[in-house]
This record gives sequence, structure tokens and C-alpha cells, in this order.
Amino acid sequence: MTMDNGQWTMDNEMQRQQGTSVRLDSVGKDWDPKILVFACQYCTYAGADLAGLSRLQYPTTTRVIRVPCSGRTNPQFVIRAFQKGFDGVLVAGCHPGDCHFSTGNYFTRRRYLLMTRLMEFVGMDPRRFRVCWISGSEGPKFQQVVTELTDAIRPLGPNHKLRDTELSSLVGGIGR
Amino acid sequence: MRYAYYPGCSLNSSGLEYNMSAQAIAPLLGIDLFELPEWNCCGASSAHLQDHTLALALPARNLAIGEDLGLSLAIPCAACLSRCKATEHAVRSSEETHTLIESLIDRPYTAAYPVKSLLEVFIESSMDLLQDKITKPLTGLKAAAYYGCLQARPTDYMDMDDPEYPQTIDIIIEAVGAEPVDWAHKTECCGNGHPTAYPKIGSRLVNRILKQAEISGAECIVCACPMCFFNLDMRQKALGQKRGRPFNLPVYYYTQLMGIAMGLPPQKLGIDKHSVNALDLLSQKRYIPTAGSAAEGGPA
Amino acid sequence: MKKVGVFVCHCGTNIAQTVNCEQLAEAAKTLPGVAYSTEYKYMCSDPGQTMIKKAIEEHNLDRVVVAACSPRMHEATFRKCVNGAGLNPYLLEIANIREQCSWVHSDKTKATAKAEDLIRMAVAKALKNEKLTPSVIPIHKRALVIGGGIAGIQAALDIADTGYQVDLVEREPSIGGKMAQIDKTFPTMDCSACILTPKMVDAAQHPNITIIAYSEVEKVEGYVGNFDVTIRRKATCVDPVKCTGCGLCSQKCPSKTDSEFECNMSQRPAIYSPFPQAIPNKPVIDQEACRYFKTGKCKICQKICASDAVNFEDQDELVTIRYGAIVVATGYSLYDYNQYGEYGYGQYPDVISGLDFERLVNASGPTMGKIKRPSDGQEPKTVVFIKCVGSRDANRGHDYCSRACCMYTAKHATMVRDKIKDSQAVVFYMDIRTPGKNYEEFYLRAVEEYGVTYVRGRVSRIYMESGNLIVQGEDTILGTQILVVADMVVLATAMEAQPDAAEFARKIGITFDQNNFFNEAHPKLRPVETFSAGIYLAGACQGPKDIPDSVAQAGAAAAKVVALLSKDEMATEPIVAEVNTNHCSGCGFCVPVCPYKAISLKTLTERVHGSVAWGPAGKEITRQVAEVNKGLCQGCGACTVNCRSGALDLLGFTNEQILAEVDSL
Amino acid sequence: MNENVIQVSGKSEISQIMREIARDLLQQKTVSLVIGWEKGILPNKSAPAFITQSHDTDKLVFDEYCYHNLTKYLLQRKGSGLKTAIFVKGCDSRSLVGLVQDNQVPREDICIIGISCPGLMEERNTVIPAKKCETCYTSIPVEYDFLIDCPDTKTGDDEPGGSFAHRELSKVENMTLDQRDTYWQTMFQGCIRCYACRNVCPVCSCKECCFDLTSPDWVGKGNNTSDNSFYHLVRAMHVAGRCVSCGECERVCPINLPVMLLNSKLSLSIEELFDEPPASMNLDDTATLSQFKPEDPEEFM
Repeated sequence: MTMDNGQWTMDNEMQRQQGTSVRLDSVGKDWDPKILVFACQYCTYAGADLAGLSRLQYPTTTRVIRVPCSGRTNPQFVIRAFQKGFDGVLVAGCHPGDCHFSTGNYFTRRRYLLMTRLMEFVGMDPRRFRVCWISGSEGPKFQQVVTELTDAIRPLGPNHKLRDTELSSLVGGIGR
Repeated sequence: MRYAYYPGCSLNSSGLEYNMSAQAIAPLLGIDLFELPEWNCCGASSAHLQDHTLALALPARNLAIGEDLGLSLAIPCAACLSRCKATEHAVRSSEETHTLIESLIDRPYTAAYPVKSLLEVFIESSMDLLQDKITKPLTGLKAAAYYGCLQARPTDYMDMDDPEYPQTIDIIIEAVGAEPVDWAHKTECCGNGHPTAYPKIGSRLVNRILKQAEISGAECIVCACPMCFFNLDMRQKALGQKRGRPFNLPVYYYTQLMGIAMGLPPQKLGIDKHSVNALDLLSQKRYIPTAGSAAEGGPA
Repeated sequence: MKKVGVFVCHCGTNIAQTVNCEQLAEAAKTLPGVAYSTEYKYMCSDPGQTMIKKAIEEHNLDRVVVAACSPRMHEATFRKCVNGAGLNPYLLEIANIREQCSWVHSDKTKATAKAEDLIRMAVAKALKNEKLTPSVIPIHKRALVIGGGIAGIQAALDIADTGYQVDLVEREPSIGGKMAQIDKTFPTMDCSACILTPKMVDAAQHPNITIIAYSEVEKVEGYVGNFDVTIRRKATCVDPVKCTGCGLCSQKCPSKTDSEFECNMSQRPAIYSPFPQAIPNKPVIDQEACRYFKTGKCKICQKICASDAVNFEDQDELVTIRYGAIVVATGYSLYDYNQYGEYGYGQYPDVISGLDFERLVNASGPTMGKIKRPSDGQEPKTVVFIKCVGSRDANRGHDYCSRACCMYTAKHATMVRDKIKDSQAVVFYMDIRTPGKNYEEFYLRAVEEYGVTYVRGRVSRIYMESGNLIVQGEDTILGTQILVVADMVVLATAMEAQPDAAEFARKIGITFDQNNFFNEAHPKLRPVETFSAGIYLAGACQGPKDIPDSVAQAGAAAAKVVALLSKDEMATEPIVAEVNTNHCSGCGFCVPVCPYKAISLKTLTERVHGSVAWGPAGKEITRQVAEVNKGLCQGCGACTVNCRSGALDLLGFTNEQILAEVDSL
Repeated sequence: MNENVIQVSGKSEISQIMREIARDLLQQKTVSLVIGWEKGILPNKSAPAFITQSHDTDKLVFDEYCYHNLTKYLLQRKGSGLKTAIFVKGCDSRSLVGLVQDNQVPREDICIIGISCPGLMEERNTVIPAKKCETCYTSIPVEYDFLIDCPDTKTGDDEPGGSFAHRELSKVENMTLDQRDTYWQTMFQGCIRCYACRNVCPVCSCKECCFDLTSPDWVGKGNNTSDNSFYHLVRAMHVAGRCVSCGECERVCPINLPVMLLNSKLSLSIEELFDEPPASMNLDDTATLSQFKPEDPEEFM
């Protein structure tokens, strides 16, 4: 890295390292992304349960964290998920107007409208990060969203952006 | 105040009296009506029956010329007004439409200068001055203000007056010293072109308005639209004959009454050109010299 | 050292056929913190639960993870189970390996791997779980009903009958509401007063009901079980104890003003009861109309009163009373049809509203029950009814349907035909909506037996011609314009929220919709609850309703109140937000995002170490911090995300717990 | 209000008026501290000045090197009830409004002396105008008790989110996603997490910052690019809808990271999405993320 006119610029070495992050050719076609889902317990979690009750099949890529309301999903959790190696994140809750807590998802919507723009601004592929309203009766929608998300991420390969790949045991491990 | 004056097609033909009277009184009231250069037809009733985009693009070109000059359009005709206001509204409320319209007329148009009806212009900027200029208040004249359908509708963008019970013309009638009558048919449809195409339906509509004006005790009707004027004035005689009793309700443009009150000669205001004799009432009331000396033109 | 036990359920073959449960249990043993792990065919069965309890005791487990079906299914079951073994129920976590794993996947290897991850997440979270105890709040066994219309009266009676004390607050001098003004009720046509007044008397005589009339709710503080409500008793200037209700004062009062009860169609004195059967039947002085209050002279009522009950010095009085539950039954008001220019902006005296008509046909109304038109007192021969005035009209009124108008218009038209010989009743309508028991039959009777003419179409204009009203409208079935020469026009005006509904809702802490009707907590499943625990809705304040629906809803609200009051105390869900006041900067960002108004700021006083910058040493400083009312908090966690420092956290779903889940994979 | 507006004929007169106002306030014991600027030890530098004695007021100056946004010093007297007078430029005045909105500083404890700002020079290259002045649209303070009204005020963009801000953003927005990632990772890798940007930020007014906590451990204590990214992104979200674009974060950064780009991106997004005015233009505003409209844009169906 060099300093040029008071601004940092990348030198070639850096560009090469970052630019050649893992591509489709380096992973198998049957590579499965790892997707974290934040699901509100009144709508999306119930929708996911309904998908189960209806035996709707979808890829094994998702791991669901149950939260009381999508309004509980701090954007910080999302960044943390990417740091920790998830390849995609889905934040899902009740449709606006249907929130069990009356207004929670309206705040979610505002916050994540900004969050999605910020993530894209720093280079996160929008296909990896999705916010979606899935109600308790939308089992098929849960299946569809998860399948779409998996299919969209698979060709992108594992995520390296924002990911914590450094040897944290040497310098960054304190407090972990 | 300077405005881009958009006469449209009727003000030099069927609505000539409106044009004459407006041009005559405007300078006296400090209003500069600068005729919009190279104006084109607004499309009025035919374009929007054919093609929605065309109906927006035609007025948009005129509006864009006005915007180039940095002027608001002042529009006498209610139909032109309606089309221009509709265009302005469409451009303001949809960025997509805005882009489309600009590409069609091949020049920028941002709806920066609000479209105004001539009626609105007078109401907004000359009512005080009018009071000073009145030399012959029209005391004792009972007039029915007739707005027709387009002056205050639809409410989405014709936000100048109450759509069910408009008041602007009534205010002018009062300002010139006459007495506006209260009646229920201020905004009833005059039939537009239908009295020609479907005389049965059309004449019933005109008849209803005339009858209600008569019942209300009005001695004349005051309007602000060349189409309304045309229907109420020109068809009046035939309708009177049909029922066996003439109506005898002269129809004036509000601009004409303003002119009379300011002491302008009726010929200059086109009052001699009406179908229903409009001079006799004014001379009977002694607002103008007696009929004999003024009636050169007579009914056209 | 925390010791987690992992219990994997086969759910028969529901889980076991796509997930290798034995392998799971083995793998779980290697997870950090796991001291014991096993699997079983049916974990939720008695032997399964016994197995868990035994393992807790034998292995000294202090956290339990059950990998089974959805927590929405059996979380409560397993919480009870671990509690039975002496563990706090909130130390349990469920890994959902059925609905969200075995049922939705078929590849056994992948499904097992996923189930392993799900258990890993649950263990990570369980390790961060802490004991949670529900807080207990006392329930004050007294209910408040706001609004003394039919809904409020019914709710008060139903609550009082079960033995609880009820206060019924009404802002007018008498209870009774709109129903007292109505003449007859559809579809039975029994007289409104005949069915309402006995209920009013019941309420007045009920040992458990206190009627607080001519009073308004000023302020509501507190929360479920413990509302402190400040009520303003407006000055009546008549001592209710001394007054015998003889009515002599009203007869002799020289000041007259329009009677609100008679829809301004007749006059009432300044010292008045709104109607003869009023309850409480003690008059009040309308200070705006009273000659003494306007000029300082008169006092006729005081002189004439044999029991010396009139007191001109009477002042408004504020009382604060504690209640366990509140029923809001503040009713509705009517759309002002004067906004309709085409119906004459209210300038035609013979264009009246449906409620005006009720008074005109009422035997004790201004015309003694003879239908006479207001302009000249003549009996109208042709009466036109227009429905949906202000309803289903987005331009001038409201989008919604007012629900009762179809029926009462049919009733009015029937009455016109019944009471006036050779009369004609014409109804302009958009649709006929009669979705109630015996409603359609009632409407058909109006058409078939009473010969009411129904015209499908809107009226575009009403105008006067030679002293008659001309109603100009369209018959959309015949496709033609029609003119009706009418003697009187009755408008079925929309029911709308009270003009002060929004202000009132903010005052007591409930929400309202775009039309200012109060929001129920769930449109289908919680129709009488509000989002604020302990506050319930009855009647038309929640949306347009007719009498049967209002009464039914009042009964439902009363049942909810009784269920609440029947307990001495109430356990609240311990999953609530908690403030770390050391970290809280008092910015108050949590306050507006809380839908339950559960967060407020309180002031702390602290001694500072050293001195304030550029100030004296050892000064005390004050600072504000957030405070969560556990009775009101419902545990949504919206506040935690708006708290940048993380001073607010949600118990049961703490930042640490969620991060542990994220980090575990 | 008008008698509290003091007209000066040019920027050279500002310092003199400042001294007079400060002296009066201290002499009349209206306030016990005046926060302003004084001449620094180096040429072309001015430094914050904290004046408690009226005879010290002659130190006060205003020139094109008064970069420091002084408002954050008020937090050090939070809760004491002591009265403080503070000088603010147009840009600083909004951060003061922000502090009042965030319930950190009671408005009645502060005497605000506004200066309609003639513009600053770049701190590290004192011959060119400061970059932040090019995006400025509030050279006249939005809130004040006294205003020193100078005719040669300088504004850059004449409206929020003007062309300059867009031009800056487009540098990043024109990159591909991978290029953006590389760009930001390079930036964040350089970050030494000294927290200067946070410490100087007037809207970072938390009592305890979440990045200082050990539990939960949002970021590790070591220097790690991933954690650095987390820090910058989360800080951008925390100030979203509250950032007043004072640019202090970028000024104090020892390695010149373009921190303001993240904030500008969010400010402009807020304007586009929610049609809200810029943060803290007046005392009655509510922060963007503390409110919502049912008709907010819907992208998540």
C-alpha cells in the first residue's frame, strides 16, 4: 500500500489478493453456501414451520436464528454473520402492518433500506443479503425464498468480503 | 404582472368576445398578457380520446415555451386550462411521464411555473385595483355565475375553487357591484359539443341550466368558458321558441362585466356580437348609453 | 463450569428417517460445555421427560438443549419438565430439527450435518442463558368503563354482575349515548328507549357500579392491573345529594339554548337533564347558556329549589382512582353532511340526517312523533333517503362502509310509509348490505310489504325549485337520469370516530387507525384487546357497529376484564427489555420506538469523581437514563436495536446470546 | 432576536465582537465558561480555548483555521447544570442541535454564539479551501442566542446533497462491486482503530461506546481488517440520520480515511428514501431511525 497525494491507493499486490477471491471454477458445482436466517417468531419462523408441516423440500443451506420480532435483528448481527463466514444472510419478518408488536417491522424496513445500500456501497454483492416479509401462512414462500437465495449464491462461491480470515490468535484474539 | 397568454383556438373565433374583453381590461388592471409565441393546439377534447400521451404532449409544448420565457401561462378557455393543468399534474407526479414528455416535445419542461386560469389571474392580482377603476358599478344587476364542469374539476389538480360550489365568478360579480344569485346549477354540464352531435340530449342539458337560472331570479348569466358561452347564448333562442316563451337571459363573460363597470364602451368588449341581445339589459339598467346609439353590430 | 445436557428426539421416524439421531447425540458430546447427551424415540412422552429429569439430577446439568420439533410446539412442555427437575425453565433451549430440518430435507447426510449445526447453535445460546423469573404485578380489583352508551353500560353490568367494582364515566350529564336518541331498533322494531332505559336503571341501582357522569378522563398513568386514572368531574352546579330531581328548576329557567339531544330541533333550558329518563336524573347547569353566568343576574333556579341544591360556586374537580382494567367504549360521531356541496352544504332545512329523523319520529321528540319537515312543519309526502353519505366515498368522506345505514334506512323508509298515508319513500343506494340475523328479511319487508322504492344509484344534486326539493340522481339499473320532487331528504351519514378520538388515544396509550378508530390487537383473534395490556375496546369506538354487535363486543370485553381481575396478581413474561444504567446515556432513542410506551426516562443523581470540567469539585450531577416498565413491555426488542451502546438488552434474546448463535458455526 | 444579531462589515471584525460578547457574559456571570478558539502555537493553526475569566477573553480569535467543532466539549459538563457559552460556525450549530435533541445538553444551559461562517482553509494544506466547505449549505447557524453576522459567508452546494456530495460518492459508485470491496478493504486495513473519528464526533455521545465493551465483544481488541470494517460500517449505521456532515471524523483521521463517504452515502439515501430534511436542522426533528411512515418505500416483498 502506498500513500499518494494524501490518499491511500492500492498497489498491485493488494489488488491481486482481493480481486482473485474464490470463483466458481475453484469450487464444485455441488458446493452448498451457508446462509443465516433471522426469523421473527410470529411470522417467518411460523412460516418455516408450516413449510415443514407441508413437507416442502428446500436446500439444507439455512440455519435459522429465532428472534421475537424482525425489529430485534440488529444490523450488527448481519455484519457479524458475514465476518464469521456465512455466505448469505436473510432477515425476515411479518409483512408491514401485520407485526405482532404492531410497528416493529416498520422500523426494520427503514433500517434495512439503509443497510442494504450501505452494504452494496462497500462492495457486498446484493444477492448475498436479502430482507423479506414472510408471514406465518407463507410456508411455500419460505421454501421459495430460501431456494432462490441458495441458487443465487451458489454461483458466487464462498464469501470473502468482510470475512475475518486473519490469524486472530496472534493479535486479535483477546476478548474472543 | 406579466403572463404568457394562451388564447387557444376559440378565443379568435367563437370566443372572440372573451378575447376582446380580456385584452381590453388587462392593461387597466396592471396585467400584461403577452401572447405565447408559436403556440399550438392544446388537443382539448379530441386528443385525450385518441391517445393519452399525445394529449399530454400537445399542451406540454406550450407550457415549455412559457417556461423558456420564465412566465406562467394565463389561460382563458376552461378546456385549454383543464388540459394544461392535467399535463402539469402528470409531469409533477411521475418522473417517468416527465421523461417521456420531454423526449416527445424534444425540449425541457419541469412544470416550474404554475398554470393559471385567466379568472384566477384576475382574482389573485387585480381585485384591489379593480375597486379603484370602477366608474359604473353594476348596482341592481342580478347575475347567475355559471362555471361549467371544467373550471374547478377534477379536484386533484384544479385546486382553485370548491368543485361543488365554486365562488370565484361570484366574487367578481360582487366586485363590479352586481348581485350574484344563489342557484344550484353553477357546475351542471352544458353539454359541450353534444348539443350539436346529439341535439336531443344536449339541448336538454342547456335547457336545464337556463331554466334554473331563470327560476333563481337572475337577469343574466356570467361565465368563463367559450364553450359554455356558445351553448348558453347561441342555443337560447331556439330553446325559448320550443317552449313557447323566450328566456331572454343575456350571457356575459366576467371580463365583459368588469369592462362595463370600468366604463369601457361595450363594442370594445364585443358585447354587440352576442346572439341574445346583451346590450339592452345594460342600457335599461343605465350602465351604458341607450341601445339605439350603441347597436351597430347587433346579433351576429 | 456450565454443564449442558443434549437430548435428541427421534419423533418416531419423523426425525429419525432423515436425520441420524445416534450420530447427533454422539457428536453433541464433543461440543464445548456439553456434559451429557442422549437420544430417545419420543422425548415429549412421559418416559422421555422422566429421562430428562433423571439426567439433570444424575449429571448435575444446569442447561438443557432438546433437539426435537419446533419450539412453537413443545417449548412450554419441556420448560415445565426442566422446571420439575429444579432448573429454571429459561435455561432450556430447543433445536428445531423436525419442522426446519428432517421434514424439509431428504439427503440424510446433509440433513444430519444441518441438525448438528442447529444443536451447536442451541448449545452456544444455552451456555449464555440466565435464570429468568417472571415478575409479578398485583391486580387492583376495580374496573373503569369509559363511555356510557349501550356498549359501556353493557360492559359495566357484565363486570359488576361477577362481583367487581366498576366505575362508569360519561361526559354528558346522562348515560345512554346515541341509543337513547334512537326511536326504534331494527330488525325487531322494538322501541329503543324500552330496551335501553331498564339497562340504565340496572346500572344506576347496581351495588357494584358507580356512575360518574358529566366527567371526562384527563390522564392515565400506570399499566395493566395498576392504572392510575385522573378523572375530571365537570362542575354541575347542582349538589347531587341534595337534589331530588323534581325538575322544577328546569321548568322555570329563563335561559334557553338548542337541545343537543334533539339534534338542535328544539330548545332546552340552561339547567337541564338531556331527556326525561336521564340517569343520573339530576340536572346540570350549562354555564355557557346560563343567564347568571353570562350576566351575573338571575339565580331563579337557586331561589326556587326547595332542597337548596344549586351551588353557583361549584368548580371542576380532579380525582385520581386506581383501576386494574379499562374498557374504552367512547362510541362514534356522525359525519357532517354540510361538507357535501351537491346536497346543498346544509342550506336546505329539509335535508336532514338519519339521527335527526330518529328524533322527528320519536314520540317524545320535538314533533311528538309526527313526521313534520323542519322548514314549515308540513307533513312530507315524498321522502327521499340517500345512503352512503360520507361512507364509501374517498373524495369527501371515508373509504369504509358504516355498516348500520342500510338497515336504519330501511327502518326509516318503513316508518314513513307506515305513519304517513299516501306517502312515497324513495331510497337511493349503492349496494344493500344486510349481513345480520333477520336483516335481509327486514329489508325485503320494506320493499315488498311497505312498498319502499329502491333506486340503485347516487344522487348528484339536490336543489330547490318552487319551494320543493329536487333530487337529481341516476338509476344505474335503468341507465337513466331521474328527478324526484321531494318534500324531505334524509341522509344516511357515515359513522365516524369521535372528533377527539386521536387525542384521547394518545392520552390513554392505545393506537388508532387511519380513520381514528381504535386498533384492536388482532383483527380476528384479539378483537376486543388493545396493544396495551389491560385496556379493552367495546362498541363503535373500534369501528362502525350496530347495537347487537356493540353489545356482543361489550360482553366480550367484560369477560376479558373479569378474567384479569379474577387473579390477585399476574405473572408477566420475563422476556422483557432491561436497561444497564451504567451504560445508558439517556438519549431517549428507545422511547419513540416502543409500541407499548413501556420506556420512560428517569433522572439519576450521582456524585462525580473529581470535578466537572471547568467547574467546582465534588459536585453532584444529574443524568437521565431509560427505565423499562416490565408490566408494559412485551419483549419485542425494537428498543435494543435503536440503542447504540447496547445499554438496552432483551432478556432471553440478548446480544450475547444471539452473537453466540452466530459465532457457533 | 434581532438585537442579538450583530452585523459586522467583514470577517476581520469577527474576533473583536467575539471578545466583547464573551466578556459581557462572563462579567455578568451569565455563564461560567466560554468555549471558543485561540491562536495556536504553530502558524496557520487555531486551537480550542476554554475561558473562565473575563480578562482572558482577548485570546479569542476567529480565522479560517478554526476547524474544531467545539460542541462535543459540552458533554464534559453534562448534568452539572453549569452554564456554558459556546461559539459555533454554521456547521457546528447543527451538531449542537443534535446534542440537544439527543438529550445530552439542556438547551437552557447553553448560550450559543453563532458565526455566519466565511469558510475555512484545508487543515493540512492551508492555501486551499476546506473540502467540507464545498458541501456546506448551512454557513449561517441554524440555532443561536447571539449571531455574529458576517457578509462574506461561504457556501458550497446550495442545498443538501448537492452536486459536490454526489460527485464524491460517484467515485465509489462507479466502481464494480469487487472494486468497491477492494477499495474499502484497503482503506479499512489501514485503519489503526484509534477511535479518533468516534471521539471527535458530536453525535457519538454514548456514555459507553459499544466498541469499548468486552461483553458482548462486538469487535476484538487487536487490529484486524474485518473488525475494522465492522467498526466503520456500524458507526455509519449508528450516526445514520443523525450525522450533521461536520466532517470532523475525516479531519482528525491520522491516516486520511474517507470516513465521510460512508456518512454521505447514508445521508443521501435517507433523503432519497424517506424524503426527510437533513438531520438536526431544527430542535423539533426526530431521528430518522426512531420513526417510520407506513408509506415508506417497500423493497422487501
